[in-house]
Amino acid sequence: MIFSLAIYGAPFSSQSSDTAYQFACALLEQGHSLHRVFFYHDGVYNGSTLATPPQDERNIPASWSQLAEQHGLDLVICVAAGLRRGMLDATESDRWEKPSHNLEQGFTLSGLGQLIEATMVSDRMITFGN
Amino acid sequence: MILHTVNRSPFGSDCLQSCLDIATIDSGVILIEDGVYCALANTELTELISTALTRHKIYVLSPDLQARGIADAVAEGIEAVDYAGFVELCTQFDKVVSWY
Amino acid sequence: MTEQQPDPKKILFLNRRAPYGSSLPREALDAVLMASAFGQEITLVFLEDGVFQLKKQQDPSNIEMKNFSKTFGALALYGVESVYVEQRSMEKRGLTLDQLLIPAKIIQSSELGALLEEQDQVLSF
Amino acid sequence: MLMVDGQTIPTDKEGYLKNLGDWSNTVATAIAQQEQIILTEQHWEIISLLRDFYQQYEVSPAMRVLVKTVGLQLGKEKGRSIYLMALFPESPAKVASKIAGLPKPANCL
Repeated sequence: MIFSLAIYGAPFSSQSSDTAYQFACALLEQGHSLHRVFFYHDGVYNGSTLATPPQDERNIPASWSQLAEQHGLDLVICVAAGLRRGMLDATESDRWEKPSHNLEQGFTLSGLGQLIEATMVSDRMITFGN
Repeated sequence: MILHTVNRSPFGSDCLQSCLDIATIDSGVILIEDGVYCALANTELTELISTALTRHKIYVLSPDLQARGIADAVAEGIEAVDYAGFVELCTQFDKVVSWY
Repeated sequence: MTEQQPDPKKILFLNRRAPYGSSLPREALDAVLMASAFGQEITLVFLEDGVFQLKKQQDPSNIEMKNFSKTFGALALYGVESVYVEQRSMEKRGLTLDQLLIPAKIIQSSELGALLEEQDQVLSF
Repeated sequence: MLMVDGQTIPTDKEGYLKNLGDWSNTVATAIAQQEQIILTEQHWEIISLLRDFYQQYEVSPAMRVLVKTVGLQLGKEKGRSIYLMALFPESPAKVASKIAGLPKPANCL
């Protein structure tokens, strides 16, 4: 079955990205396919490569990144929601003449159309709100 | 048939109530995150839950129960599942609606 | 730009938050406009504090925010005509249909269950 | 960046105004020039329609909606994407919004 997930909570602030991550691992383990994980609202912070939790805590952006690498996942951060909140890749940083960028490997910035497309093509769209 | 997810405690949010008001008979409800407090036995919700159980299957995410120290205080009739069980439920119902 | 999709899906947007205090309502509306650009069959439902999103006379200029409530007026142009407000949510908050920005249909929570069941997907905000 | 009447008007790298308040007819003409468009009466009626749309709805219309609105307000002959394409080549909703001094329409994939 084809799943997509939408995540609206910021990591370390609400549990929603933790739940979504565990859910993603479980569905992949069962052999389902994960079409896309779409990060919207405060969920965009899941893509910050600058997240620096203490060594004895989970690093959610890094976990997503590893999972994406293992399974070739499409982790999409809504570009409009991301730019507002300071989530930039090199291209956007250059475009808006900002001093730096902070997108974790494995994530891409893209339009809200990716949420709608995922909703259309997936058998199940699961929202993890905060 | 819909599987509803509820992630808020019933003691400060309308999520559970709204979800139950709307859910058609035989649809499922899974309590996750702070929503697991809805599953507590011997609270002011006992009647609401027992009525709901006559219309719906209610599930609760066990890692979230365990984390909150209430794994042994779950109302009768509510079934605990792990993440794998949560995924399976999502496949058994036609779609998933989130209440948060 | 967008291409017409051959097989439109029925997508329902469930709006439960009041405007301004959270950005979810505004982001939900952006998603609705996007879904319309994809030619999907869209239904909007306003429930609980979500009904406040449609209140007339919103003016957030003194809190320096955009008045996104004006965008609701464009929904018909975007082909979104199926708009519902839940009856008890309205009643509890002392709201009547004539206080709303756009024409909306009143729906009972018992009918809302059936409406949700008819959809291909439900996105909650 | 644009030079208009000896004044610099800041734009982003795609040519959209950074401060929407900087817009004037002269600024519009300068933006159009950068897009290699010479504004005619037909252009101006679309620009003014777009500005009214934004004023009323606080959003720049996506292409489909622009076509529909033009059709409703300026007649069926003009409410066709081919007509708008001829005036504002490649991506009418984007190009016309840029010249009209509006934010980039968000509804682009």
